[in-house]
Amino acid sequence: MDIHEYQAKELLSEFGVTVPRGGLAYSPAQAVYRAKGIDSEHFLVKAQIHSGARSAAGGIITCSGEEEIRKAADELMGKCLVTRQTGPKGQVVHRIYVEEQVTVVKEYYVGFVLDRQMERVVVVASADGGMNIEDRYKEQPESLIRIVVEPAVGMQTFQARWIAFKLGIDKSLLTQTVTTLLGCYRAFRDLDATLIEINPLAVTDDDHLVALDAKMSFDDSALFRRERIANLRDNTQEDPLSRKASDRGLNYVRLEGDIGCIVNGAGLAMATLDLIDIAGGKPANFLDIGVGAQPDVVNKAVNTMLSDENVKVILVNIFAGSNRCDWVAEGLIKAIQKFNIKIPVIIRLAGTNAKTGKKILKDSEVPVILADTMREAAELAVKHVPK
Amino acid sequence: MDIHEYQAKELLSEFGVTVPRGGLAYSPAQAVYRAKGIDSEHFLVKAQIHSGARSAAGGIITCSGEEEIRKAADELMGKCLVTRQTGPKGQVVHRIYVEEQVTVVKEYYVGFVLDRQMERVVVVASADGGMNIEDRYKEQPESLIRIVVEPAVGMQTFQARWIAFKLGIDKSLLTQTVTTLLGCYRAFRDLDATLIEINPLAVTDDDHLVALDAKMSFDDSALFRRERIANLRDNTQEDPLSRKASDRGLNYVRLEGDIGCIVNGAGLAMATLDLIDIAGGKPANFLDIGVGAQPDVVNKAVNTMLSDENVKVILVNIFAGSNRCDWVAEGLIKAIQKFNIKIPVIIRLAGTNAKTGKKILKDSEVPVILADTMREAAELAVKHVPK
Amino acid sequence: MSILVDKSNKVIVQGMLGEKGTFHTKRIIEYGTNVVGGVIPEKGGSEYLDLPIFDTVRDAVEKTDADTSIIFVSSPFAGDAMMEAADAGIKLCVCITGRIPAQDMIRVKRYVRSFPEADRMQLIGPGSAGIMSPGKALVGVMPAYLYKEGNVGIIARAGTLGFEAAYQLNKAGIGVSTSLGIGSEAITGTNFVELLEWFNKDEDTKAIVMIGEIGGLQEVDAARYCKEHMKKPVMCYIAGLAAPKGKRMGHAGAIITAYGESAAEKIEVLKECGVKVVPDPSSFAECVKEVL
Amino acid sequence: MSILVDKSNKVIVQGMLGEKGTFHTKRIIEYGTNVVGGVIPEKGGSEYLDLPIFDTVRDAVEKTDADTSIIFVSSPFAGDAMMEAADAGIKLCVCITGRIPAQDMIRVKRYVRSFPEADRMQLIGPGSAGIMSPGKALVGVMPAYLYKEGNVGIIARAGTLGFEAAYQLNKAGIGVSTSLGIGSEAITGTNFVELLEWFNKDEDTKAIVMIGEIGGLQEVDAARYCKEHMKKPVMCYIAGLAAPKGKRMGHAGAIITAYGESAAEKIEVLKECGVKVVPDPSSFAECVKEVL
Repeated sequence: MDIHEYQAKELLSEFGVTVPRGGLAYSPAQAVYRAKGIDSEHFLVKAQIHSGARSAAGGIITCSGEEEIRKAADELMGKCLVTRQTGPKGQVVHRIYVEEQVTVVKEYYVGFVLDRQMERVVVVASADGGMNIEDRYKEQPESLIRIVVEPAVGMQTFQARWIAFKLGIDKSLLTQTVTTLLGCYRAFRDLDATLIEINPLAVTDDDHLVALDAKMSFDDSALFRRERIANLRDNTQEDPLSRKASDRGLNYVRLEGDIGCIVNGAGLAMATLDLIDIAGGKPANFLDIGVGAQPDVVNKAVNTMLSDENVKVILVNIFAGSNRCDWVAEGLIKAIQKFNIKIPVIIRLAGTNAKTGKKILKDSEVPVILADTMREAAELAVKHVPK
Repeated sequence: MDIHEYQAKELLSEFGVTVPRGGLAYSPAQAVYRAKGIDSEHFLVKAQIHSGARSAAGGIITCSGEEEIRKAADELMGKCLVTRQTGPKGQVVHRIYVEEQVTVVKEYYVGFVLDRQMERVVVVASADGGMNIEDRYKEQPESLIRIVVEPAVGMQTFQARWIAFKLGIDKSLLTQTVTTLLGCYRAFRDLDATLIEINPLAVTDDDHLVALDAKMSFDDSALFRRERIANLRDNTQEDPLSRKASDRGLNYVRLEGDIGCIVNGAGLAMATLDLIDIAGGKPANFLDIGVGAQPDVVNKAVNTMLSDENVKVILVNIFAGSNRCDWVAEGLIKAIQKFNIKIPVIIRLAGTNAKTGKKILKDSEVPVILADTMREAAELAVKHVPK
Repeated sequence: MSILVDKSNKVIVQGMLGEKGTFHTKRIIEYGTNVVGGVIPEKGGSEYLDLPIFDTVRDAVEKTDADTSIIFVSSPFAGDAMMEAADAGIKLCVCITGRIPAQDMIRVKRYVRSFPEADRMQLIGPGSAGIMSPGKALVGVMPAYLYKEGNVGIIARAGTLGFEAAYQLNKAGIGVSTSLGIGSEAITGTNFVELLEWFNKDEDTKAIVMIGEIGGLQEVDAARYCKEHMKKPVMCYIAGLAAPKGKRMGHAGAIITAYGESAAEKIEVLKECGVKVVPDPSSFAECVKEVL
Repeated sequence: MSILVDKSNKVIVQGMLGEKGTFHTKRIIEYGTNVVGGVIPEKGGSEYLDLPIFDTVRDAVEKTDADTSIIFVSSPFAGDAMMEAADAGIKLCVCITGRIPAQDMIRVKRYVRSFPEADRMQLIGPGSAGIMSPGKALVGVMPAYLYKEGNVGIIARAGTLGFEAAYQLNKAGIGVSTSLGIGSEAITGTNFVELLEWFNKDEDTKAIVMIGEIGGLQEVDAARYCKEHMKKPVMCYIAGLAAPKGKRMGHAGAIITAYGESAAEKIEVLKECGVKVVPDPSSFAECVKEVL
């Protein structure tokens, strides 16, 4: 789960990370009000979306004075920002953060991330803060500082010092740097984070080390024990269909094509996409109903699928292990009748009670196309896409 | 460092351990006042000293009504309690804890301690709570439940459950037991404890699991980072001379005999005691001035030594490694003159500048007895003890 | 023969009380697996599904000599369940439960490694479909009827794709020695390489089907292992060649991603190492037939 | 020969800026030890006592090829310093600083053990008097003039008793191969047994003096090791036979205390295992003479 910059800054400041003064606003008037509470001449008005690289997309505006802040906030609110990280559909701005502008002497990059190969938290840092850190890394991988945290003991002071020295941060800021880095590590560990990124971490003209931007992502599997984090979820930043599906216990991923896929299991979902690709088609989405899905789940799945107007063909690929193909067949018939589906529905059933399931579908009046293998199903789906 | 029962209970309750309601008092009047704040018919008035086994020594009095509480508190305040753990000199009561008396159905013993062999925290528990747990352990070692905590991951829920089941605690209290045990472990780890003991941990008639008594000791070496714990120190519970010495940066241990020993280093201290023992004498104390002691320290040491009226002979055994024998000699001469010492002083100097040191002492007017070896020094000291 | 499980394993079930646990425990017993008991804290001393129930894994091991455990405990408590199994001397633990917090898994693996290598518990999963040695034992959630006795080994990260492969082989008359689901979680126990080592030594296994997917480097490690050590044909399907690139947050993820994590890169390395690549998930049987 | 340190060790000093660090670093350099640099965070790039100063141990190792470190860093930061040494690839670390929080030492030892055995740092201390190989190198705080070159090994928990033994041997004309202080803290690095193994292999060591004390079981382990493996005479003094029994708090300490922690029990076990017991701390030289 991702959170907004302002939320990440609030969390990190509790762990000893210094951040500029700022306030959240839901309207231009509130933005002005927030600015009045901060003793500063220059402000940044920052779009709060779940994405980095906002600056290049016009999501961060420098302002002086009430009128400029109002205008900037007005421009950003409701705007759809397309950044290098959002994908082509972009993210709509519903919240704005107004922050004092500090004078920056030097910028750094610091990231904390879970490395699944090493099964450890890895800290990466670079003396070149800013937006194009991946590119820079590809050109000069040795410019990146990297520390692996031994899980039995956690991040140690000497590791934080090492990063500070390698970054070349002025020695007068050593204690501040160590506090910031160890604070981030504790936040990562104590809040079940999967990513903490400060970019840039800046030295100001009055010799403070300040997190000018902050990103945090959290382990979805651990939200059950992090109520405070779970409460930070901003639904407006998620695809509405994806949210709807997840409220119904389904996993929905929106894609760019026209074939809607109902599958069970993430592995089968990937395999189905692969087969559609091989057959020359493009999936509109996939909807994973889980390994042990009950009949009513199929109904919900079809309902969700129909809310996606890009879907021109529905492909159902079920391999029943814990669940049963006859249940799936019955659920499909009910849903097709209930929603009066006109678009082609290609169905492949395998596993437990597959024969019964197929028979139920054949005996019913509903117009579905049955396939024997995954490959056949994918080919049929592609064939039925209207030209 | 040890703390009082009431302090341990306050700390542990913050970690989820349930304790009876109670209040601290410095006088009988305050004890009555505390009791009035607690809605209960029966109370315990408990002497707060740094020792267990208080009950058998009359340090815990059961009371009902204002008058009984006043009387009990009056009896305990200022009393010197000698328990199985205090040693023969006992401890004087300066604080009293007034606590509701709960009705106990069953008592258990739980202890958390650092095992230096294993280099791990060990949890020991027994279904027989109460005072004679060591004896019971010696008779039936298998009656003791023992869990070793892997430091890389900390105590786990399954370990707490295991203890609960082995103790035979009613299954309706499983969650409470797990909360209590994991709470103690976190307190141990987060506060740099070296001992946490709940004895008894009791099941009450209204199905609560309650810590009726609690002991905690802390790692002296870690007090620098546990300010709150350091502030719990109660000087009245420590030997005044030992306190005085420690305020002067010296380590003083009071013993039962008549030879006062000034040594440098804990190893040399033990060796000196061994030699006095072999020579048939008894040390009154030892005072460790540390490995690298400067001249003024000798002065402080002699001063402290003279405050101990049991000292009939002073034995100085110095092996100068980082420090210098000539400094020690000068310090001794000054101190002997300043305090006008009349009792015999036996001195053995070895190591850096030992020859110079001995010469300075010989050339001075002060009446000291020089020895060449540790053994000789110990024998001379024993010989000079007045019959 | 088979690897890891056969008729000799004495199996206990941790967390058999829930719907899923009950359903699969019944299936496992029906299959003839030697299930000797269950662990349900607070229910020790009772019976369930005709099995003796114990409060703790230690009790179960003491009383039944169990050496194998399968875990259905819900995800917040599954980490603790795995550590309890390791502590009690269980030799093989199959964790069906998935979606376990990554930090719990870091702890579990640290804990398991704190035991001397000879006593160390073999962990399959979490998020595993389990282990199936057809005709011998099922310690997993596989639909048993899909599996025919034979000599192809299957190792799949995604459970359903393992079923799919077994199903295709079965239709083509090909049987399985042992099939394992190792899970797709960020941090898992036993990986491809360790299982390839087992299969390499198993006389009854003539060929191995690996089913990998995007993310992680274990397919790359497996490819290298095959090149250097494997005496039997291995073929591998990598799921996710057409998977969408996810939305991402920040730069760190991109920076620490190594060569070999994408499906295309995995396929490239597999080919370089001489591992036969299964071109699509409908071709498992055809590919196996070519080498058998 | 000697054990652990000789002229070939390249030594860095961690925390040489304080009074104690400065005093002993000078002594160590004067003795002829090959000190190649110091680590003082924030002072990297400067010089002190004519030595190049580095910000981190890694830098120092990279620039000087140091393999040995001696730590004078104050106790709140000494745990971090030991881990930094281990991380930087230091092979032998002598921690003079004592009174380190037990939980820090638990972490340090866990961290050191997280390295593969071949790369693992040898830790002497904390609270160690260091290592002295007379005529070769001093990596410790021993008064150098006490030590004569020779073939008796000394291992002492308490620093001053090690000095005392060397002094008595010296007066009797007996020299030392290597003398080590291993510290008396609750949790320490290298113990008696590991050092006995080293001395067992060292051709120039003909006899070993061990100086133990009350608490812990390492003297018992050492006694058993001597019985089974030691090819040279070992004699041992246990300090604290007459030490007062401390005031105690609660029962747990008494319960977990094992047989072999008291001085009398240690002496009993040593005798059973055929280790010569030095009866009092004035008799080191006499005892050694009997066996040489």
